[in-house]
Amino acid sequence: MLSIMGLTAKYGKYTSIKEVNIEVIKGEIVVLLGANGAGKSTTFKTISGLLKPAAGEIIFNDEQIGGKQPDKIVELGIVQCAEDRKLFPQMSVQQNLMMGAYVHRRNKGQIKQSLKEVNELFPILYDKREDAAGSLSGGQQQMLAIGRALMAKPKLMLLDEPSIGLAPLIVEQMFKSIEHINREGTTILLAEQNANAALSIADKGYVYENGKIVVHGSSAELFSNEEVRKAYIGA
Amino acid sequence: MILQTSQLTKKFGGNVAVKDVSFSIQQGKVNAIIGPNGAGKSTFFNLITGIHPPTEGQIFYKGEEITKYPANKIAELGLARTFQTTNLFERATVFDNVVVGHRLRTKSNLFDAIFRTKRLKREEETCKEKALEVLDFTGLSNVSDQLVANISQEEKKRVAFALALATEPEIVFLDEPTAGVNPDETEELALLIKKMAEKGLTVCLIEHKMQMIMSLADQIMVLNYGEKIAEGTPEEIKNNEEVIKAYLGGGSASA
Amino acid sequence: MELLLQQLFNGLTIGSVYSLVALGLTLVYGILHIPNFAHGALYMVGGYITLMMMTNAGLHYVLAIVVSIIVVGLLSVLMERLVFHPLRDSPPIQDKVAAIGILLFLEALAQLLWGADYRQMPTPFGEVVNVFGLTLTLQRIIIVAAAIAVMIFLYWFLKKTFIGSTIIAMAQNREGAALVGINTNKVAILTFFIAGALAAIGASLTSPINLVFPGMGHLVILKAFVIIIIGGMGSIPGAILGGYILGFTESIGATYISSDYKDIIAFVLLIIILSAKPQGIFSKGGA
Amino acid sequence: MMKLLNKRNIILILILLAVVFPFINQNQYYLHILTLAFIWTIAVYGLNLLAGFTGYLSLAHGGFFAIGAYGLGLLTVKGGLGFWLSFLLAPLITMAIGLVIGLFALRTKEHFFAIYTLCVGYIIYLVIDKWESLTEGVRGLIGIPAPEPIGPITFTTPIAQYYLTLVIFLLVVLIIYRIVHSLTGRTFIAIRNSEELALSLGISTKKNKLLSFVLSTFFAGLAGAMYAGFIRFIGPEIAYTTITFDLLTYMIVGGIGTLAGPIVGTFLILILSQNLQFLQDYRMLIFGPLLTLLIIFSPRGIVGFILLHYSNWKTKKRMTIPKDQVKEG
Amino acid sequence: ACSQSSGGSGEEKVVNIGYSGPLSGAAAFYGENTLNGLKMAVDEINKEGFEVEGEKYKLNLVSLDDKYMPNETASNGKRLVQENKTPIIFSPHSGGIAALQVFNEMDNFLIVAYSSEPDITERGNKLTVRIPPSYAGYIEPFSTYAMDRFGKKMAALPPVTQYGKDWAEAIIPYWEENGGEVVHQASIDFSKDTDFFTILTNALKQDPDVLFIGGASEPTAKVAMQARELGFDGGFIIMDQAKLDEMKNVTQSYDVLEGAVGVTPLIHTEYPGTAEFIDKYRELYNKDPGSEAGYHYLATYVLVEAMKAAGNVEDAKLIREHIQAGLDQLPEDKKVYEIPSVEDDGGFVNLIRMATVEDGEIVLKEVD
Ligand SMILES: Nc1ncnc2c1ncn2[C@@H]1O[C@H](COP(=O)(O)OP(=O)(O)OP(=O)(O)O)[C@@H](O)[C@H]1O
Ligand SMILES: Nc1ncnc2c1ncn2[C@@H]1O[C@H](COP(=O)(O)OP(=O)(O)OP(=O)(O)O)[C@@H](O)[C@H]1O
Ligand SMILES: [Mg+2]
Ligand SMILES: [Mg+2]
Repeated sequence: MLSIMGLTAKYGKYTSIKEVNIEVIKGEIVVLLGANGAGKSTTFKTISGLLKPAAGEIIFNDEQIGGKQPDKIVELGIVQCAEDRKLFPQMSVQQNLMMGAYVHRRNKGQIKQSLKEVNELFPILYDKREDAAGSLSGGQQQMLAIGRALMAKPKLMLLDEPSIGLAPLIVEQMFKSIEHINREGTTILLAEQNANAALSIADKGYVYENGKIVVHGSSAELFSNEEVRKAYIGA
Repeated sequence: MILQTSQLTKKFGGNVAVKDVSFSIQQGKVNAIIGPNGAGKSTFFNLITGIHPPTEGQIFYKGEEITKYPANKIAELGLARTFQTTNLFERATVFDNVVVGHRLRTKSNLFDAIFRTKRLKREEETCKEKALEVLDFTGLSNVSDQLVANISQEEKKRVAFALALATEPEIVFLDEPTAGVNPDETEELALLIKKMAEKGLTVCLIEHKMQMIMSLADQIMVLNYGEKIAEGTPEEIKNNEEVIKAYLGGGSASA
Repeated sequence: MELLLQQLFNGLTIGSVYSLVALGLTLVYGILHIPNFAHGALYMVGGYITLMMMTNAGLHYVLAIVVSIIVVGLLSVLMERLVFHPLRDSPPIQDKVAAIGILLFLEALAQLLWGADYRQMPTPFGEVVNVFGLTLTLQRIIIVAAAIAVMIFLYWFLKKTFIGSTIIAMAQNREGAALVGINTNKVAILTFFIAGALAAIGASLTSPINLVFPGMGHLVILKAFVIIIIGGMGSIPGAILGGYILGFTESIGATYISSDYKDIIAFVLLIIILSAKPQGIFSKGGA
Repeated sequence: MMKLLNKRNIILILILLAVVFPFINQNQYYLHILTLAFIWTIAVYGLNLLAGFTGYLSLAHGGFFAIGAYGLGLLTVKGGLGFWLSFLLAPLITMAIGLVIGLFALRTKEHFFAIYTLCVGYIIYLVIDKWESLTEGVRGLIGIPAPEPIGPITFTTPIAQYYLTLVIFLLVVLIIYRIVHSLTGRTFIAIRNSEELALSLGISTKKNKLLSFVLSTFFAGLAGAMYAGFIRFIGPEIAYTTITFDLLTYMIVGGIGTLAGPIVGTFLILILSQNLQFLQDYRMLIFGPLLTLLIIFSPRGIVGFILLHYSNWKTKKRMTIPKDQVKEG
Repeated sequence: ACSQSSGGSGEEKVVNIGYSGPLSGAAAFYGENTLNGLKMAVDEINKEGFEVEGEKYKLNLVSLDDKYMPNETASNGKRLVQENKTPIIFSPHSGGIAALQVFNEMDNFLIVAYSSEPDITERGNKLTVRIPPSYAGYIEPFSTYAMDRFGKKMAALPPVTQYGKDWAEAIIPYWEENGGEVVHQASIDFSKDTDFFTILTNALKQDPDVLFIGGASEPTAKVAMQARELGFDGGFIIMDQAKLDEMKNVTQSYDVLEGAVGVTPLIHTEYPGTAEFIDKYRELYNKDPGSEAGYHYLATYVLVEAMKAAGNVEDAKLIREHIQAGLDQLPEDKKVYEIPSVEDDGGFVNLIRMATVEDGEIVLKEVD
């Protein structure tokens, strides 16, 4: 579904990721692991079009999307849920969700349906629907960010560290939700620090170090890889 | 019992972020605050450190009421803090970021600056020494002349610690000091926190990483919807029904 | 009583113009996050284009306004593309100075193209209308009515249409807007177009009661800043209300306090409001 | 070769140039322009201290400049005080007014502060313009005396005035340098960085912001007083917002938050605009776009641009030198 | 004073004449008009050149923009004197003139001032010449006419400029002394007011018979128009800055201005050289000249004659001393205005005339 080949991206002169290759097959959950600053978010930003690739190709469903505008990419069905959430702080929760469905703005019925689904997934969002997104706590905002991404009915969803700063109970729920979303038919590319939880729901994973992929394999393989265990899963 | 809050309440408009919280921070120990998102943990910190004035209730530090003190006065008394989102000066070096941390212990004023008095030179020296000391303590000596923009996330967290330590505090409040840091590095930060406590500092921290909290904390308070729902040792908290229901959950994801 | 009514109407007229200009300014503030000092120059160009269309091309007043809306809208878009877009990641002070550069340029250009003299803009709506002892001219009634219509339309557009809410969304988080599939470039262009159009409308409506000259933008722009601050930067209803508040304070102030000090009134009003509420009246106190 | 061109030597050469300039220059008009440039630079330094180092953009600066100028003008012309006493008092009066305004203005932040001060500046202008019994209104103040002689030194010739201004100017630069490089300066920068953080580090942001604000008004007032003593005729238009915008432009073009920026920006623009005079009314057609282009290509001004490339060059060099040999400058 | 030879022609020498006035900003239009008159005269004179002490000279006009700001005028003045060695500097605004007067005696240049502000000559500056008449002469005839024709109640709405204030301070006491009443007083700020209804509503509430207005012609015309819209049917006293013919361009006809009294527009003036000047000006600039152009045109010729009489093109003092001779020797066909003499303080003595609008026509009235 998505294949990334030899992708390099830079911030100014600084090369953040170098010759990255990733393959995502429809229906999978694929996880990107790596220390801070390893380049996970950069990869995401490049896929979603916020950053122009310096070299390499990004092919989505047989179409070259590297360097396209973010809105075109969303239209094609790739939606990113960013690390720092990027919500609309003064809009209400409900308005934020509605904006998530921007690409389907002509299909009122579908929007209504999606809204219902998101509210079922995260009931707290329904309770707070009139509140400004900026007044939510960190965890609630994260849910809203995921909810907003879901509203676009993506084929491929990019989740950048969805568990950051979340309470354990919520993290647990979050991963359940991700599995749920995946089962409903959304392919997922996930970046995580929480390797344990991530690998337990993922099909396969890639490990970043200093902007390069150093190890990749199925979840089971990565689980049993000593070095990966030591660095990302903890004792 | 170095710091106490008594029935502390904070309302934002109609929203009660912290409700009637009475809590004592034990001297020289690691005190942890946990709770679901939006429980009011950060707000609780903001109240104690004077960023927001409480709606009701009182705060006592070593027997002195500090409820209405401005943030800078509270810092002078020896309460330092870090923020949930690290804000540092990205275009300056680590060293330059930290030097100003000791400013509150100095007296130089404009006059000293213009005439470069002895006092200024002496105090600049102490600030620099202090900076070197805390950078050494936090293990940042090797990056001290790098721009903050160029160091890693974990190092940034350490710089935030260093800044707090440069104020020569007696208590440090750490708001999610390891958020967004991988397990390896989390452990190292935990060691640093331990080191701070061993040095005699009182630590008060907010975290979601249970493993770390359980091994680090001497005392834990749990907040939920702004209210204190439990307080006790890690053992007690781990087995507290209400806490499990509201926060911990039963699964294994709490790595 | 009659005096009061007449002055209220005068305040309404001038408030309508203020509101239109402030609206454009506040919209652009949302995108740029700076007060656009060049907005007054757009206002001035708006006046000239309408005038030129009427005198040189012989168009009817209304048609001339339409042309002016398009031209100034495009000019505003050009400004966004050439200057503000490249500057979008730099600190706000820089945009301010860049805007000053544009302002200087446009004023000099206007003087080069159209001369420095005062020009009179004729209007087909010159009749004087007397109702209930009030003296109104048709032009003034049109100013008020058109301004209100434009505002209602704009409010509806922003609140009720998806395209409109993209402007608001982008004002709050540019990248976030991109991530939900909004073409941020298009929205920026659209916003600047609307702002330019509003400036053109404001200028074209007012010019028949005043004159067209290179410095005419200064008349309204400083006050427009005051208005968007009073109204809370970026707030649409704030800009409208602020415009009318200022219009009324000026006319009432000139009548019952002193006409020599009526300009000070606006600024003192602002100082008082900001001293009491440092974020403006309508701002939502975000964390 | 590079050694000879270090910072200290460049500064010495520049000072030397400024000192000998009257002897190598035959055109007294340039002396006039340079004297003016020194005066404006002092005002820009004031603005830079607040906007560049403390992070608060004041748009009332033209107003404070005018208060300094009118302070001197009124004390000498109407108060009958001696020049030097008035010259001392004028900046102090400006500071006192600045203190009161700062107390209120600093409750606001960012754009609110900018527009608040814009309005303050405008009110200062209106007050000067309307309070005719004191300021003579639009007619302006005429008959401001030139600086009185100090002992045997007189200040009647353009050259004497040039040196007088130069001395004050160098003093101001020294003072600014010392402030910026002291703990006080670090405190300002910490506030610019993050007020919340500064506060929790025990820094009284209120006090320090006020200090920075008052200091900046002092330099504006000082420049204003020097200006009045130099031009010897002042009208309300020196309080107008265009003056503030000019100062702002000098600062931005030179480089905001840098020490050399105000000098570079002010001198460059003053000289440039003199040379564009032949274009007369249309010089803004060139100057406007030039200004905008500069900002697009180097947001931190000319000095920022040089610093950036200099530091790039230094880091490149550093990589080739063993690390322990590199010392902090 | 500079007498470099220009270009290759070797024969003629060049005298630089300085000008500092508003060429950009709000007053640019006014500045341009003044400069137009100057340029026209300079171009004409240069066709032939002029002879002083057997040497042939041409004029070179160096004009600098001061945006109407006195401090800029001061800088420009320094520059003109230092760089171009101009013995004469024209300045068309009182602030700039005052700024130049701070140093013109020391730097030895003659200010040719275009401003009817009496102060300019009253300060005792020895190197200043004021071209237009001081407005003091208009007070009495204007007041008498308006009071006789419309009545004793006046509302004074001068512009906020210094000039406007001075005028008001001169006319109001006179009006009251002669049995009139000033029922309302406020000033109009043309650089800040978008609409004049507010001010006029307040003024007309007092039922005045006469409105005292002024400022630049076009906005002044707007004020008159809006006063009519609000139902005012009295007369207008119009300050000398505004010209009736220019106001008519805005009002379309003189009907709106019925009963107005003001200075005589240049195009309705009939001195020996006026008609020719108007024709030439129209041809060159495609519009009617105002008095500021006419006076500058005339002043340039006067100066050239004065130089000839002084036998010197560089010494400001000498030239000043020979201004009277310049006036005496002014060729008939250059007499756009009739100026018999210059006073000791430097003011030109002008014959005062005024114009009124009666039955939709301009009617010229002799004064004394
Ligand atoms: N806007 C930016 N400008 C310059 N450099 C950047 C920028 N964003 C990221 N970088 C750099 O690019 C590198 C990769 O960063 P990236 O954010 O992709 O890492 P990550 O794997 O997502 O880390 P994290 O776990 O902290 O989210 C880092 O060295 C970082 O400093
Ligand atoms: N400045 C503020 N204005 C209004 N509401 C606020 C403000 N700060 C916090 N709140 C509200 O107070 C409540 C508690 O927020 P707080 O940030 O203290 O939670 P927290 O426990 O730190 O959560 P998290 O773990 O997600 O950081 C939330 O509902 C939040 O929306
Ligand atoms: Mg990341
Ligand atoms: Mg928190």
